[in-house]
This record gives sequence, C-alpha cells and structure tokens, in this order.
Amino acid sequence: MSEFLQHLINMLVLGGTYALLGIGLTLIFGIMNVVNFTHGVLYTFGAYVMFIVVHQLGVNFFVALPLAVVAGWLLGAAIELTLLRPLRGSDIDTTMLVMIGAWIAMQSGTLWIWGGVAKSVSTPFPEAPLVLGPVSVSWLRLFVLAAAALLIVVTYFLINRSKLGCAMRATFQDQDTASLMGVNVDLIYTSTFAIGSSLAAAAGALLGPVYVIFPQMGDLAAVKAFAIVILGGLGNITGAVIGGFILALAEELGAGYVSSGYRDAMGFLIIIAVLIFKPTGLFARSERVG
Amino acid sequence: MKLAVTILTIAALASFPLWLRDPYLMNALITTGIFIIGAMSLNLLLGFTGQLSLGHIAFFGIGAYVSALTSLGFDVGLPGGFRIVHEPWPPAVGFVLAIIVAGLCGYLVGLLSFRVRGAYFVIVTISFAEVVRLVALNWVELTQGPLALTNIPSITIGLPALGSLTLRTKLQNYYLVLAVAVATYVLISRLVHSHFGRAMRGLMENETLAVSVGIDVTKTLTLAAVISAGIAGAAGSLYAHYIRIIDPEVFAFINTVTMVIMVITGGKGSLAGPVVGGLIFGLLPVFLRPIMAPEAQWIAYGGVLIVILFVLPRGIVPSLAQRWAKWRSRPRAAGAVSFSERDVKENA
Amino acid sequence: MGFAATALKVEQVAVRFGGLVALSDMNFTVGEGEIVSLIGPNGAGKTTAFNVMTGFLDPTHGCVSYRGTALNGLKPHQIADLGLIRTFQRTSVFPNDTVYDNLLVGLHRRGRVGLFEAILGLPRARSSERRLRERASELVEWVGLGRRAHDLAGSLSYGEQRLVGVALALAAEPSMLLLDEPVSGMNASETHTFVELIRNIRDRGVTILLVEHDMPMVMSVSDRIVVLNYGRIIAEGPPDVIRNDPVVIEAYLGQGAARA
Amino acid sequence: MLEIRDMVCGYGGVTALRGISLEVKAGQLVALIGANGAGKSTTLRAISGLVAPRSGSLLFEGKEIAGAKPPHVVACGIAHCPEGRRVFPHMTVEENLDMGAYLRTDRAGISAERDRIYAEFPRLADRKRQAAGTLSGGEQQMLAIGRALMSRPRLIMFDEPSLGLAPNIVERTFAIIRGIRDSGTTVLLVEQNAFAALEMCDHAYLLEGGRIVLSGAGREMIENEHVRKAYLGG
Amino acid sequence: QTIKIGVNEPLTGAFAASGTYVVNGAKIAADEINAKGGILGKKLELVIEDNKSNPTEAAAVAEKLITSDKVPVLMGAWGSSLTLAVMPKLMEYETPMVVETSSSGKITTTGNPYIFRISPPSAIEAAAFKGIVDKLELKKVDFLVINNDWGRGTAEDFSKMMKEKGITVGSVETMDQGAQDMSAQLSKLKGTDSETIIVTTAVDQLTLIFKQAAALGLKKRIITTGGSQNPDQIIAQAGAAANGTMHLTTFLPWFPDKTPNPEATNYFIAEWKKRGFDFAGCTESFRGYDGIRTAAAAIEKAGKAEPAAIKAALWDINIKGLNGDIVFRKAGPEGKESGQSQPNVYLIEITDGKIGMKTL
Ligand SMILES: Nc1ncnc2c1ncn2[C@@H]1O[C@H](COP(=O)(O)OP(=O)(O)OP(=O)(O)O)[C@@H](O)[C@H]1O
Ligand SMILES: Nc1ncnc2c1ncn2[C@@H]1O[C@H](COP(=O)(O)OP(=O)(O)OP(=O)(O)O)[C@@H](O)[C@H]1O
Ligand SMILES: [Mg+2]
Ligand SMILES: [Mg+2]
Repeated sequence: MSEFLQHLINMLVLGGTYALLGIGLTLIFGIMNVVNFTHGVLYTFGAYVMFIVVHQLGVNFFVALPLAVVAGWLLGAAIELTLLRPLRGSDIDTTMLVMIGAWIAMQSGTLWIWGGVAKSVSTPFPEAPLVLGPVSVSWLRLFVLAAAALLIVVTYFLINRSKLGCAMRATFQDQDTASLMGVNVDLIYTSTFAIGSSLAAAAGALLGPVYVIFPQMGDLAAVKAFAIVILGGLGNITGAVIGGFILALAEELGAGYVSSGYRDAMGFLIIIAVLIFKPTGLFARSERVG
Repeated sequence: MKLAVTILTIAALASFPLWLRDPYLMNALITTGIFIIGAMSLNLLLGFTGQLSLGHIAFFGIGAYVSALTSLGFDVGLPGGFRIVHEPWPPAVGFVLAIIVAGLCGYLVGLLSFRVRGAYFVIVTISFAEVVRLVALNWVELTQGPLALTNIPSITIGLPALGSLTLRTKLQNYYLVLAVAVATYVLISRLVHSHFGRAMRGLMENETLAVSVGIDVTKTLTLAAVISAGIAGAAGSLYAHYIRIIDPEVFAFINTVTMVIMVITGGKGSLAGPVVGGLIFGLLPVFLRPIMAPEAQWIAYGGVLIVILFVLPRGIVPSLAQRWAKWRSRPRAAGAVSFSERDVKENA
Repeated sequence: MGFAATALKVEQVAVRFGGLVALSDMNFTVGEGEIVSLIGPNGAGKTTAFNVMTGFLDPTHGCVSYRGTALNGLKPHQIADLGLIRTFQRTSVFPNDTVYDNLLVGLHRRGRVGLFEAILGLPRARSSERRLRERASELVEWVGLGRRAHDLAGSLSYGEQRLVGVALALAAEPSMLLLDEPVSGMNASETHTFVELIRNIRDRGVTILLVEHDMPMVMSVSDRIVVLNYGRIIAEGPPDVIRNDPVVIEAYLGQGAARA
Repeated sequence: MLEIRDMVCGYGGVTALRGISLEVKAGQLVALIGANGAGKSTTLRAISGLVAPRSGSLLFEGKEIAGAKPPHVVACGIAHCPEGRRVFPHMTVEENLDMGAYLRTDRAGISAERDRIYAEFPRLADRKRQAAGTLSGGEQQMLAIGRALMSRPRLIMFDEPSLGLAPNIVERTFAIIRGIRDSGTTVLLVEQNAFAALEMCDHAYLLEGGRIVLSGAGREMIENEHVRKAYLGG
Repeated sequence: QTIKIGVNEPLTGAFAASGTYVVNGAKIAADEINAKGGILGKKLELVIEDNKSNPTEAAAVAEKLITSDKVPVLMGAWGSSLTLAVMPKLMEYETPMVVETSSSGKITTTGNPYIFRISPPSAIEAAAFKGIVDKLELKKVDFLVINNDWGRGTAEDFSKMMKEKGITVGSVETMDQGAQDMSAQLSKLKGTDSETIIVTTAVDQLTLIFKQAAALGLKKRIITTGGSQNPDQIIAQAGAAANGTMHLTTFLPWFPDKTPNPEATNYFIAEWKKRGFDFAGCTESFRGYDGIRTAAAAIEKAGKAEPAAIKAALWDINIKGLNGDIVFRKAGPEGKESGQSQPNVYLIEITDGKIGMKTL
C-alpha cells in the first residue's frame, strides 16, 4: 500500500514535469504546426543557462530561473527569424527537416562547447525530503511542481483568453485572413515560437537541477513532449496537462507492477491505445465535412 | 530519354566497384545503398500517401531480426510451457521471411493509419518503433536482448541444382544491394504510376474528396504500408547479413531520421529523390570525417541539410526538375507538370 | 409523377451534434431519373442530410437506402461504389494536381485493375490506362475547362474550382448525383449553361438530388422540391406549389420570392 | 477615395490583371462584375495587400498603398470580406467576430457592434460558442460578413457576399450593404448576382480577362446588351 | 615514418563523455612512449576516429582504420555493442584489437582470436567480489541495472555468484540508457525486504539514482559495479546523497600507493592534471592509457608493425598496468580463443564526501 502511495506521489511530480514539457510544444507544434525538433535542444539550453548562471556567474538560483526563460525566448526568436521565416509557406515536412538540421547542429555544438560530461546545478532546497507518513518527496520537486502549475495557468490564459492568444490561433488557422484582420503575422510567428521556446527553456531550467545536465538530455524529453501533445489533442493546453499525468501514471504503474524494462513501453502502449479509441487525441477539435 | 537516363545511371552505379578500390568507401556505399532502399520505402509512404512514418526503422529492424533469427535458429519458451525450437535455415529464406513479417507489421500499422493521420500517425509510428525496440531489448531469450545476435551468416544465393554462392566480399554485397535497390525502384515506380498510385495521391491531397469518388482509404493506405514495410524489411535483412551483428540499437531514432533526411532533401514524392538524397547524406559523413573534428562534422551535417532546404525547399530532384522545365519551355506555367511528364523531368 | 422505381429512400433520419438537433425525423424518396431539390434556410440541415446519405456521417437514428441497399454502416467509398456520388458545398479539388490529373483520380472507379497487372504493366492495365486518359480529356472539355487542363487545380479561380468539383463527380460515373450548391459563384448566364448540363446528365439516366439557394434555377430544373427548416421537412411538392407556399415564403424565400 | 491606375497583378507565371484602372468615390457603392476567372477577387486582394501589384498605383485617400502589407491597409480603414468565407475554423463564432475588431480598442463599441451583428443574423447568436468550422456554409458566410463589419472601416470590400445564403438572408444582406452605404461607408462589391448588384450600386465596372471593358451607372449597365447576354442570363 | 595504432571510440553521441576520456588517456600513453623514443625507433601515431556511439559506424571506422590508414592494431570500441559490431571486421582483415572498456561476456566467448581484452567482464568482477561478500554480510540483494549488455550481464553473473554464496536474489529492475527518472524503480525497491541494492550503470545515472533514492527516503545499502562510477563526480554532484554508497572499481587513483604500479599511476595522474582534465575522469581514462601501452608493448615485442606478428606477440606480453598485470589468458572456444587479462577489483566507500578504501 505504501509503495502504491509512493507511486502516486511520484506520478504527481512526474506528471507535472511532463505537463511542463508538453505546453511549450503545444504552442509550436499544436498551434503553429511546426514539427519542432529543436524543442529538446531548447530544453537543454535552459538547463545549461542555469548551470552557467548559477555556477560560473554565481547568481542566485531564483534569479537564474527567469534569466533562463529570457534566454530561451531570445534563442527561440533567433531560430524563427533565421531558420523558419525564409521557409514560410513551405510544407510542414520541409520545416520539420530544417528543425532536424538545427537539432543535430545545436546538440553537437553543445557537446563541443561543454563536453559530454554531465553537469549538475546545486539548489537552495534542503536535501532531506519532505516525509509524509510512508511516502516522501523532495522539496525541489515540489517547487518544480508549483512552478509548473504557475506556468501552465499563465500559458492557458495567454492562449485561450488573451487577444494575443486569439491572434496566434487565428494566424495559424488562416494566415491570409488573419492579416486581413490587421494581425501582424510576422510578429505573431516570431513571438509564438519564442514563447514556446521560452517554455521549453523554463522546463529545462527547472528540471536540469532535478536531474543532471548533458548534451543529449533533451532527446528523451522531446519525444515525451510530442507524445503528450498528441495524447491531449493538438494545441490544447488542458489536454497536454492531462496527457502528461496519464503518461506519468502509465510509466509509474508500468515500472512498479509490470516490468521496469517495459516502463517506457507502457507510455507508448497507452498512446497507441488512446489513439485507437480516440484517433484525434483525448480532446479532439470538432470537425465537419461538406 | 527516360529509359536512357535510367540505364546510364544504373551502369554508372554498377561500374563503381570496378574503379573504386577503397574497401572503406565500398563499405560506405553498401551501407548507404541499404539505407537508400529503406528511404525509398519511406518515400512510398511519405511522398505518395503523405503519411510520415517516424518509426520506419521498426520495419527495417524487424526485417533484420527475422532474417538473423531465421538463419541463426533459436529456442524460446512461451507462456504455458510451450517451446519453439527453430533450426537454422539459409539466409535467403530469412530474406523472404523478413519481407513477409515486416509486411505483416506494416499491415497492422496500416490498419491503424486508417484511424489516425498526420501528426497522430507520426506518433503512432514512433510509439510502434519504441515498443518493438523495447521488446527486442527485453525478450532476451529470443533476441538476446542487448547482448546482440552475433555471427549472423552472410547471404547465400543460388538454386539447389546449380550450386550456390555465399556473398562474403564487398563486391558481391555491393551488387546484391544494387540489384535489390533497382528492383525496389522499378516496383515503386510501377506502383505509383498505376491507378493505385493515383488513389494514394488523391488521399494525400484531399481525403474527403478522394473517398467521395470511391477510393478506399483503408485498402489504399494499408497496401502502401504493407509494401513499404516489406521493402524496409528487405533492407533490414540485407543489413543484418552484411553487418553480421544485430542489437536493439538498430531501432535507434537517428536511423529513422537519416532515412527521413534522405527522402525529404532528395525530394519526397519523386522516385529519384531518395536515391539522390541518400547518396548525399550517406556519403557526406565519409567526406567530412577527414577534414574536421567529430562534433564539427555533425554541425556541418546539420548545416548542409539546412542549406539544401533553403536553396531547394521542395527537395533536390523536384526543385531542379522544376527549374529545368522552366528553362526548357519558358511560356508554360510553372509547376504544371502532369503525371506522365513528371518522371521524364525527374530523370533528366 | 409516374416514375418507375424509387432510387433513394430516406426514412426517419435524425442527426444530433451534442445538444444540437440538425435533422429530425426526415422522410422522403427520390425516384429513378428524377431531379429533386432539397432547399431550406441556412443551417436547416441540407448538407448534413447529404453527409448521411453518402456515409460521411452516421445518423443518430433512421436509415437511408439506395436502390434497395441499406446504406447504414457503409463507408463513403462503398456508397460511391453503388453509384451514389456527391459534390461538396465548399470548393473541393486536388489542389496540387493539374485539372486533367484531378479527373484521372476521379476516374478511379473506372480504372480498377489488379495490383500485379498494374505493377507488371500487363496489356490490360495499359489499355485501361489509355481509355482513362481519353475519358479525362473528354470530361475536361465538357465542363469547359479545356484551356486550363494543365494548370494546377489549386490555382484556378473560385468558380472554376467549382466546375472541377462537378467534373470530378461526373468522372466517378454516378447513377445518382448529389449536388451541393453547384451554381453558387456562377452568374446567371453561367447558371443557365449549367442547367442545360444537368438536364443533359439526367437524360443519360442519372438521378439528381440538388441543394441550391438559387431559386430561379431550382424552380426551373426540379421535378419536385423538398423544403427543410430546422432539420424538419416543412413542405414537399412541385415547384409551383412550393413557390406559393406561405410557410416556405416565411421561412425561406423572403418577400423577393415573387421575382423568382 | 480609392483610385487604381494601370494595375497589373499576377501569380507566378500567370497574369491575372492586365492593367486596370478604376475609381471608388467616397460614400459610393461600386460594383465589380465579371465571369469566373476574370480577376475580380484578384483586384480586391491587390487592394488589401494580399497580392502585391506588379505595376501601377493604388491610392487610398491620396496615399499610395500599392505593395503595403494587409495589416497596414486594414489600419488605413479598409476591410475585406474574402471569398469563400475563410472563417477561423477552430475558433468560436464569438472569437471570430472579435478577430474582426482586432485593431479596435474601445471595448464598449466592440460589444455593441457584436450585439448589432447578432441582431441582424440571429442564427449566429444561437451558435456563439460553436467552432466556426462546424457551421453550415451559409452560417459561415454570415459570420464572414459580420466579422468584416466589426472593424468599422471607411471602405469595405465584399467578395461575393451572397454566396451560399438563403434567399431571405440574401435580401437582408443586401439591405445591410445598402445601409452601410447610406450611413456613409464606402463599399466595393463583387457579386455574381449581377442583377442585384447593378440595381443597388452607384457605379459599376465590368471585368473580362483581367481588363475593364465597361463601366457606368448600374442602371445603364443593366440596359447594356452585352451585359444582359453574358451576365444576366438573357 | 611512424607506427600507427587505430583508436575507435565514441566521441559524439550518447557515450561521448567516456569515449573522450579514453582517448585523452590514450594520448598520454602515446606522448609518454614518444618522449622515451617511440617504438622500434619510430614515432607512435594514434589514428583516432569517432564511431558516433553507433555500431554501424563503429564497423565502418574499423574498416577505414584498417584499410585506408593501414593500422596494424586497434584499440576500441568502448561499448560492447560497438565492439561486437567491429569484431567481424577484425576477422575479415585479420587485425587484432585491444578492448579497453567493453564488459559483455560475449566478446571473448564467440571465438574471435583477434580480441584482447584488458577490462574485466562482469564474470571476473563477480568472482573478485565473491571474496568480499561474506564480510559485507549480505543476505538478500536486489539489482538495478542499465538495460544493455553491461547491466544485464552484471545482473546475471552477480546473481549466479550470490546464489552460490547462499545469498537470496530479489528483484532485478532495469532502466533505459538515458532515462532520467528512476523514482518508479526505486519506489519498488524501497518496498522489498532486501537490505542491499547492486547498481550497475554509468556515472550520470548513478548520480540520479543516489539523489532520487535520498528523496524517496530509501535507506538501503547501495553497491555499484562496473568501474564507470567516477566517484569524484558523484560526490560533487550527488552531495550527501552519495554518502554510505560502496563501489567496485578497478583503479585507485586516490591511493596511488595501493595500486599495482604506483610509479605509473603517479605519472599518469600528474600528466592528467597537467593537461587540465577533471580528476574525476581518471577512472575511465586510465583504460585508454593501459590499452595503448598494451598495444605498444606488443608491437615492440613483435619487432614489426604487422597484424599477424602483433597478434602473436599480444599473447606474450606482460606489463604492469595501472590496475594490475596485463597478461592475456585464453578465453572462449578452443582453437580460436580470445585473450583476456585479469585486472584487480577493489571496493571503495564514500563517507562524508570522502573516498575510503574498504579494507575487509
Ligand atoms: N460537426 C458539427 N458539429 C456541430 N454542429 C454542426 C456540425 N455540422 C453541422 N452542424 C450544425 O448543423 C446545422 C445544419 O448544418 P448543415 O450544414 O446541414 O446546414 P445546411 O442546410 O447545409 O445549410 P447551408 O444552406 O448554410 O449550407 C447547422 O446549424 C450547423 O451549425
Ligand atoms: N493562387 C493562384 N495561383 C495562380 N493563379 C491564380 C491564383 N488565384 C487566381 N489565379 C488565377 O487568376 C485569374 C483570376 O482569378 P480570380 O480569383 O481573381 O477570378 P474571379 O474573377 O474572382 O473569379 P470567380 O468568379 O471564379 O471567383 C484566374 O485565371 C485564376 O486561375
Ligand atoms: Mg450546406
Ligand atoms: Mg473570385
């Protein structure tokens, strides 16, 4: 029983992590329709910024976090301006491949600059966990969960309630018509990608200290993020959050009660199963023919 | 014209080993050739039905494992106390079985693709590949898991009556790969120019409309998936018998990515695209290796990829064909290439 | 009217989207060789009815049958195989293919050959291919797009794309044609030509069900009219009766109806 | 108010407009008619900046707007209700309307405008929270018209507004368009229902093969033999 | 004129960090040899190629080194799957390879006479550990291992040894290479009645495991195996969570005097630091150093830089490696045996952020 409770607690913190990974991608992949292979690199980038700012510049942990977010925003804007803008209007596979190229190049660049040896960021949180009866959880993880919740809420309101969010959705549904409404489409492209990127960097900045930091850390994170976004339905923030928790639950229970070798398989099986029964994700957009 | 170009290309490819004596380059050409076959099969799905499979390596890997296990033999226990004991069979049988089993897996994924399209299909294929990888990794009794299947025999061809030949040398393997590649090219070409190919294109461009004129989605997509997977399985089999060791690493995502790169830079939806893209990105690392640091090689690799797409966003072959068409007949509208003409330009 | 047999039969069809009732208790028939029009205000459920008849939408209740075959549970392509072919209200073409290639895809039903025949390039496959090309050229001319045959369908103007849509439906060899607002986007003269086209098609034995808001056209071409409002049939009869039906005028035609 | 001189436009290798000149005076309702593929939509697209003219000039209230990007043109006070509805499919009806008022900042005015549109098209009011992509064709057309009205432009361009609308709604739409003109807003109207368009316009242009071949007051045009034959069906 | 040794290591991809360490160690050996006048009167030249952590590439690299660069002997290829992929090429071109890191048992048992391994396969590690287990008073152990040949092999060999010793083996949990969150596995292990967990994986995952175990309040004894721990890195990154953990290693850079060849160890560590590398990397890089010295000794003994001669000479060498004598014994099927040397294995313990030798 206590083991089960522990799995549930783990699921909560892990699910928060996954939701955090998912929301940035929901913007870029779900709304912008760019298969963003640099998502993992931006995640890694956020983590390295934390490392540099905290350890090499000696800045306070809590100050470093927003710096990492800003850095992610800038890098995202730069990627959009240099790599995506010239290919505006090309099909989705072409931009996907450019993103693949950027992923390969940037990941190797990270390796070149910082080497393959993992780094770790020290945090101001106590090492001793919070113990609640039979279960325990680390303070750092609780902080990450809280920060994730905050980011999720902010993103939700940004996309679904703000004028900017409205313009974003309109732009990627019909660019020409959006421009006829007076939307500056170029600006929307850049800022959507930049916001999505800053969310990826935020995830990296929060999770880097939880785990360790190395050049390929983003790969697995990105695959999971894609899965989560799909699971929840493209462009759906609430869906991404729920998708994140479902994936976490499947993995925890899979590892705990089936076989740890198939831990990751559980997640993917869930995805296949969900898509068989709900082919457009858990929260599908309504469509019609004719 | 078209035939002449094709024959010339094949002749040029066939002549490589005669003047190229460097075994390392031969090795690179053979592995590249194997991946090109995989890329051609991916192109059948991506370029002609619009479905991107980011788990295509699963079929390749399944082909490799099936072929390897057929020729090595195995002995596994199943739940309920059953055992399957299999004595080694000749690799040529493995090759055929690889195609069949991979094709069957393609059928399963194809059935799924009836329900999910686009991004959802992409994730289903990624998930499928991951699940297959994890099975290969964890079903140690059958696949040896991470301990790898080693000492896979080289492929033997021949008829019982005429004796047989075991393909050990690079030269032999090169011609085998070339032969399979040419066969694949012809098969795909015939398929996409038949009315099946038109049905695929119709589904890709406007599914609702295609269905309304009587095109059967499930049948068409499944057919494409089965053939595509079967070809990928064949490529996997060649790979297993050439490299002679298989471990779950073959399912690595980067291998799928390599095929996707080959297809899209070369030009999806064009027959020659994967071949051109494949030769470039199969051999690029070979040329980069001596001139820069390992990390820089990857950066250059990514850079070349980006530059190609910036210059030729629709892929090398279609973009060049379009320019060529424009140059040849200026008054005609751009992009107005019909089915029948498309290939002539492509090969020109 | 003495039509020999019933082609299409709609029985008690109802469609609901969540809480929204799009169709309720719809009953009507179309006889072989008849031209029937389905009219009604925007959002009355006409396109939804088409979607049900062609298998794109499962009705919440009721059933449709064509020439005696129940269509429930059949997939759209299976229904198309029965010869029941529709067009779409929105422009619908294969945008990245030429007009000519569009029609070749449309001719799918005619061009079926075995997989192996096709791959091996056997004579039967070749001759079938030749026939398809001839037929495609014929159709292009017929809808008057000969000049644009080798332009990408996606680059045509709105009205031209609508013509491609109709040509595609004809390519599929319908025995019954469901047309969803075929003349929207055409002017009066173009509509005139189109009416001739429709009569022509009917004379070849094709049954036609038409959805259209162009009243002069509907009135001139229909044998019978079915009027839908809020998902219910509110009137049914020949054009002259419908034109003067006060309920229909109130719900749909408006006061300008006198002109029609 | 709007003056086009010798404008040439095209797409890739195709030339759609071969040098057209026309004028829309402030407060007028000007109609543009022509066959399929004549270049009517292209003209509107060029004005709103969706396609850049190859040559010629485009003056709006004396300012050159040829080659300006759409947001700039919209900011100048031009609204364009595009052909084929083009609603944002995954946004609700209400969000679509709000997008029409994207450049407006007066909240109260926006909400009043919205209510007015709901009153004109009660069907939209019933469907407020529905995703626009699931509306029927005619409902989408109403939404597109309403959305264009939301920006309170000084010049409004309609591309086939009656497309797919039921006869009674067509009547209402035309009444609305006349009402707009009467309230002082300038209107440029492309319409396949040539008779109705010519009847209500102040001035009309006839486009054929990318050239303006005829122009005049609406009444005169209706009388014209060529127009009668080619566009009025008799 | 130089004598070449081919180095086939992962410098990019998942194993880049380790491969780079090994190459840096190898360079120290080559420089040392050249400073002393080279071998057979010629300079030693390392031809270093990146196998991209990818088996297909590893095989291609071997092909290149042998056929284009004409190296008479190779060192490589770090991971077992990489080494296994190279092995058919060794047969094809009859060129020997010194295997410096790979631990899969298969490497020396499939009958490849061109393989000479200086790293311990898990069976040797288990055998060495056998002598210590009594004093640790193990009763029941669980395993948490990386899901590859290395982890799986370790779990298998150690379980066998434990069972012989009458120790109960509980559950065997695995984690994917690259996995970052092991909480699920650890929660499960927290709930079992074993008192010890044997963990096999590389340093990064070890760091994560210690941190996550601490966060879960898992208070069992953890013993790691495999020699890729880099304990200094663990201490730096896992902090207090690493206290009390024990590690089976093959090299003792902290206690040069206790190593079999103190002089060489001191030289190596001094040189390593002089080049500005992290001290933590010593525990991996020494393999590259030993590997090159082994190959060089064989060339010296062979008297000529030819594959066949070097292969024969490898059987005769006897040098003092940093972790024991390098002398190859026969392993694998008769007639085509591979060479396997027997390095020492030590148990160390981390207490209060310091490394201590567990003298039992
Ligand atoms: N997928 C759907 N989800 C929700 N509502 C829908 C859906 N499809 C149609 N509707 C609603 O059902 C009603 C009927 O739509 P339908 O398209 O059948 O109308 P119609 O009669 O064709 O109208 P029009 O003349 O404007 O084309 C509309 O009010 C529409 O909003
Ligand atoms: N995106 C495009 N690419 C290429 N050609 C185009 C494109 N859009 C329109 N054209 C061409 O430009 C010409 C004018 O088109 P336009 O859409 O302006 O016609 P229209 O008068 O609005 O016709 P309709 O009444 O059918 O809407 C047509 O010949 C059309 O084929
Ligand atoms: Mg409709
Ligand atoms: Mg138009």
